[in-house]
Amino acid sequence: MAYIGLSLFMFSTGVVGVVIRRNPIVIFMCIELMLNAVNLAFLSFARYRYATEGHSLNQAIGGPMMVIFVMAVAAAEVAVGLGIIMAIYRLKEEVDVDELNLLGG
Amino acid sequence: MDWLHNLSPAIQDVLSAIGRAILAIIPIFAPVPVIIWYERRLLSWMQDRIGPNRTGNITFSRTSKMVPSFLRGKKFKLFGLAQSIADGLKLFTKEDIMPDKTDRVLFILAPLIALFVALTLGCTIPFGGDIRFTPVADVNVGMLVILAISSLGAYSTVLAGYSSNNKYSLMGGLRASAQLISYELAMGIALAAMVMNSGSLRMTDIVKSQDAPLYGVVSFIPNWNVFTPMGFISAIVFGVCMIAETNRPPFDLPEAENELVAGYHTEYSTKRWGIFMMAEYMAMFTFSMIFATVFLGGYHFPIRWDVLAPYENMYLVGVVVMLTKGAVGLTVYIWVRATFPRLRYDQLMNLGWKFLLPLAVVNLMITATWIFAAKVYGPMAAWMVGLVCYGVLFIVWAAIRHQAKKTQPQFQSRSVNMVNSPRRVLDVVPNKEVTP
Amino acid sequence: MQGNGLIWLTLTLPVLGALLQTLLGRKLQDSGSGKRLLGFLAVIPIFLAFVVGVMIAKNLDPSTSSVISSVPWIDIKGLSIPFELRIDTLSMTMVLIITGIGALIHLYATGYMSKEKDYARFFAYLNLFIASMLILVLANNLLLLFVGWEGVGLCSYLLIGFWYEDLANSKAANKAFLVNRVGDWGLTLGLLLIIATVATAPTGFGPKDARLLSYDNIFPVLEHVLRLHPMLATTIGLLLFVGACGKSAQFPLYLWLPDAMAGPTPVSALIHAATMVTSGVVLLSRMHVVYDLSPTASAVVCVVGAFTAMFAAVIAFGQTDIKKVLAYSTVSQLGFMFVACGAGAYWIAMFHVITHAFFKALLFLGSGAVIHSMSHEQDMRNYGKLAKYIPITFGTMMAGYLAISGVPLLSGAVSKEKIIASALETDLAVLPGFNAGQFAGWICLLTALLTAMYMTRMMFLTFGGKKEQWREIPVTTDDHHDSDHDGDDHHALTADHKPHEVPVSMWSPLIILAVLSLGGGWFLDQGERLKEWLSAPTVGPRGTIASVTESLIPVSQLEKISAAAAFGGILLGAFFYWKGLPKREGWNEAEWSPIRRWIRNQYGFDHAMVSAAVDGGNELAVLIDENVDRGAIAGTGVGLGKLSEFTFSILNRLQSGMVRMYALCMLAGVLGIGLLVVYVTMGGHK
Amino acid sequence: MKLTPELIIFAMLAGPAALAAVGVVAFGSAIRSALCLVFNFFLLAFLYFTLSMDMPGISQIVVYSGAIMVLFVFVIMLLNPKLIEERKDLKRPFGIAFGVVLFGILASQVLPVLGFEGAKPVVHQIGSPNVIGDALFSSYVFPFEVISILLLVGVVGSVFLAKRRTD
Repeated sequence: MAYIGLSLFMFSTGVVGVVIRRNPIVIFMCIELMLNAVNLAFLSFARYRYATEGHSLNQAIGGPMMVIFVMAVAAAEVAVGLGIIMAIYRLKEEVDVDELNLLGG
Repeated sequence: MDWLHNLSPAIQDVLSAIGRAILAIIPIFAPVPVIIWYERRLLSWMQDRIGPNRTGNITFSRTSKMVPSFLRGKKFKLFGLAQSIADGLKLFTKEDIMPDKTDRVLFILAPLIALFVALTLGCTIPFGGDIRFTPVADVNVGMLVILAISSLGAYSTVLAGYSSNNKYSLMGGLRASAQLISYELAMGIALAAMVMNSGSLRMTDIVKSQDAPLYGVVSFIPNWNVFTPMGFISAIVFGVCMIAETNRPPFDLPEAENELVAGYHTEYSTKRWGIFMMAEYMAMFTFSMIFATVFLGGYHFPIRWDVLAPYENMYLVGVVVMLTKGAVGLTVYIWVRATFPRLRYDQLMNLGWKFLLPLAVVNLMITATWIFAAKVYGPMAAWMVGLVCYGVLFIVWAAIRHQAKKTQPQFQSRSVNMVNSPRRVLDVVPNKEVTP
Repeated sequence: MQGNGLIWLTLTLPVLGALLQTLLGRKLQDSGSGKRLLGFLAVIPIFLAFVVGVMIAKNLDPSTSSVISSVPWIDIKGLSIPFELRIDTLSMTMVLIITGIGALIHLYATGYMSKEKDYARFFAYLNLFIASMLILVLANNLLLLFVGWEGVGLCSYLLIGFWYEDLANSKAANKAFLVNRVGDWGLTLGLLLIIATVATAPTGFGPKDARLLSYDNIFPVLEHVLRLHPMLATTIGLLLFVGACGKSAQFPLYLWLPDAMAGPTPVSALIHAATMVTSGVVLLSRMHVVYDLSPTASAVVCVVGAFTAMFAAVIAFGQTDIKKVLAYSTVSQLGFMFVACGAGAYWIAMFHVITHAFFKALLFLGSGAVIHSMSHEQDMRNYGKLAKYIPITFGTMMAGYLAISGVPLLSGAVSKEKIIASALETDLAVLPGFNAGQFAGWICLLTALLTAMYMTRMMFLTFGGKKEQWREIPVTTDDHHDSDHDGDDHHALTADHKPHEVPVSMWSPLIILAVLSLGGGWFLDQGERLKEWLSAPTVGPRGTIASVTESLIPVSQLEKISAAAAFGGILLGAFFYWKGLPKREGWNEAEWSPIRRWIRNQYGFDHAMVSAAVDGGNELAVLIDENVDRGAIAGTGVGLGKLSEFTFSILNRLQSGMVRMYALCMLAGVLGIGLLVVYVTMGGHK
Repeated sequence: MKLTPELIIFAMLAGPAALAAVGVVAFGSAIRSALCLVFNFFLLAFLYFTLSMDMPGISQIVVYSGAIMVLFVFVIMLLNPKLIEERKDLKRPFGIAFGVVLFGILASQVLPVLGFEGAKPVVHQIGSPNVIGDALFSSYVFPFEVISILLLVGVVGSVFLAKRRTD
């Protein structure tokens, strides 16, 4: 399954990106990359696994529906996430993830 | 032609894809010089001047023996049509200058993206009643393809602005992206109303749905969307958004020459600048044809001859009609450019967010109500309900306007925040004057 | 007959009226002629709706019911709840009452409220109320009924609190709303239970199409399922009855109704006498399938009804406010209706709804006329010998009084006697070992006597007596709800006040209602007209029929006995109150007999309920806050916090705030688990 | 493995897509990463088309390429991200190694079991707007409504975040 292979590759790349990059925007983009990898997996499963004989339309439609919802969630997430990054930038004049340790109590 | 059929199906597919791509590009690409000439002439005419009318005129010598006798002394007027070609030649032969400290890859990429968008934008527009005249693909999400491609157009201006490493360019790019995002919404919603009206995202279906008798009554006039109330409002919204999407006056803030030199393409010259210009004109033409497809009945003639007297379908007539409608759209573009002054930035945003978007949304809701009423109670009730809705909409709008006029002062003042506010300095100076 | 589309007209006219009032009101209500126009615009839609209702009812075949459905409402795949109306004799009866009585009361209100500032708002609410009530009775599915139910509650809230600037009125409105919430809780649960029952009905009996909640779909299903599960029937029945108790002011949820007299008198007449309070009866009649299959629920309905009737009738003796007497009388009469419902004689309950609408609207409007002529003084201790000042009001109120007291052949007597008869010989509300119906019947008979008595008391205190009380006794203002608000035209009662007859717009409805009160019951009873008219929608399947015990009195004798009760009550009343206000019921309440004071305060029930609910709730909250919240939970929390603080002060080192470090650690964890999975699968292969 | 046209098209799309994915992580400048990501999403959309998922594909372009990534680019331009230079630290080799191991584990576990290429696809048209719209408003109506509320919350949240404090 080449599609799944690509999906896995994109996912792993996204994970690596999240770990090794320092720019929060890039990290964010890597998360988007992971989401898309998952989307691709959903769609290929829907096409080749559930849109086959012996499955109903209801089973097959789950994949595309999930993709649509993931996209909507991603849109909301980006709107808020970028807003947060902007707010932090305005507050601290820097956006380096390693310099931002607000999480540490 | 037999050898074509003898090829393997895969190669046939590839060939047909190439053919379709050419079919899609040619009618958009070829008229560009003519469009530029047309704009300059029309603009001149509107501004009571002459415009380019000489370039390309050929006058043969009266006396030279080199000229064949029947041509001697003849003068061929091209009305300046060759001006665009001359300009193009000039642009492509000038010295290519790329400023230092630019992001080279992006600098080169930006005009290409613009060109890509302009060329692929029209890929789902049907030019005639036959599948052959729908270049590339008549996909079932045709309308969305248009929205998708046109939303990519933001990258060209943004990247051009960013990569130029120039303050004005950057501001132009920022303005462009904000403007495109703002007007994209209203445009999408205006189109959504029409999609609901036709019941399909497929462009050919949308065209077909406009071939019905007008209001279901007048059989020889087609029921173009622009004739229906919701279509009319959508057409207005879409028309405005269309002008804004192509960065044409009065929405040309990204390249406002008296503020930003030339905006995002300040640093561009020669071929790349030419590509930007070409892309702009192609986008204009394509958007005009999209407008024609969605609101003006596509390739259909304004009178339904087939109802009056049945005849053979001639698809080429459809192509001519389509291009004519595109030309009409262009004329409106130029007319608007000649008429309206450029908007201020806040006016631009107010128009987009506070007028067009609500109007489009309300229009969408009324369209939904209309369709629902038509399905449940029949067309007459739908008309009644719809017109009442529009009446209420107008009254509410008038009331809000009235109220706003009452509460707002007649002359609006606005404060401009500068980067280094001189206010601090001003605060200090009078004190110094007073204290000694 | 496939529906009569005219019904939409009935429904839209009041809505239109409300819209007109809202839109035009502010402009028009400032001038006198504008008010007249507004009044006209308020009355005409209701009157037209009544005319349309009559037209529909005339062509209606009593044995059929038709569903008018053309507006989809909630319409998603698999569930469709259309905005559909049901025309049958039950709903049309209610429509006629609502619009007919409503039109009269609107007419009356144009006179009564003519000095009011917020004229248009009042009529907008009133029209809206009519519309909601029409939705309630005409609804063909439970959800739409619920919409009407809540709409009625809302309008009632708005109208009770019409003079919202007065704190007492706002409080009364709040109370009505809150008490109704309790009822709505029951109704909601009942509806959900019905939905659950229908949705999970065994195959073959499930609804045929997606209109899951429509009456025509659920009734056969309910009948089938509930016959198999009597406990379910009882549960649903009791839950619905809680809802009905809320709206129809049955014990213990009657509390809001007397307080609701704070609203303007036409509101009291329309909402709290003629229409809204009957919605509980309508609900029970509509859902009679449930009660028919549950003797327990029916018995509960019967007993609660009878208890309420008796309970409220006694309280009425302690009241000095003329409207409160009528309010408790309403509660009491509603108890009668519920007795009939519990006895399974729904058509009789509806009969009493009709006759009660006639005479109670009349009495309320009449009392409004009295109040109007007495400068908005409501305390009966300030009345006396009013008959000679306001003869038309007196005459019409006499008619209503005789009707409610049960003088034979008048409308009240006919329906009340039928109720008692039905209760005595019921086979439905009979539990093993306890014939609830018979018990209720006897109580009702006693209550009939009491009814005649307290009504006599009210009439004598108001119109009879020896003295014109307001000339002698200083006016107090403590019980002064229906009062003036914008002042100038509403004088306080003074010693030289001269009562004046009310204007024609006010006494003409009184006369019509008086005629109806006198002859309506007899007319409807002739040849069992109403019974045949209502038989189709209210007769359903019966559950297990318990053995009927012989009644002490043969029912044939009942006519005489109830007539005797009525006359006995009147005579007793006359005996006590012939001279008007007795000394021991005077202004000084300390001189009252303790029992009467106790009764006046509703046996302290209202007070107890309020203090239990409000103060008790408050104290409970404080108690929980102090002991549980701050003591146990917060203590535990603090202890745990200390513990974890200590523990994690050690682990704190790891928490650097470096997000990417966290991500790396997470990834390491994932890898660990992944490797574990790999190991396990490999092991599985081996 | 037989070289079918489908496979060629897939390779033409997937190869650049994978490269672009690597580019997102590898490029030093944020805007190039963003462009790579746009490219990746664009190709993904075409991959969706090859799966005959028209509607998700085109929404992919509209939502991701057209809206989300424009926002990213916009923010990158606003923040002028050259402030951050990527320093090399210990996380980089660890991250890359972990990523490779993750891919290895996942691939070794997932790919061998995927044996469903034999089953014949039946035409459900599951990617067409009609079918998706139908499902969205019938079986998925509740998630749909929840998503709409989520988007509303997102809008409100971002407006709140972007609002200038006026204290």
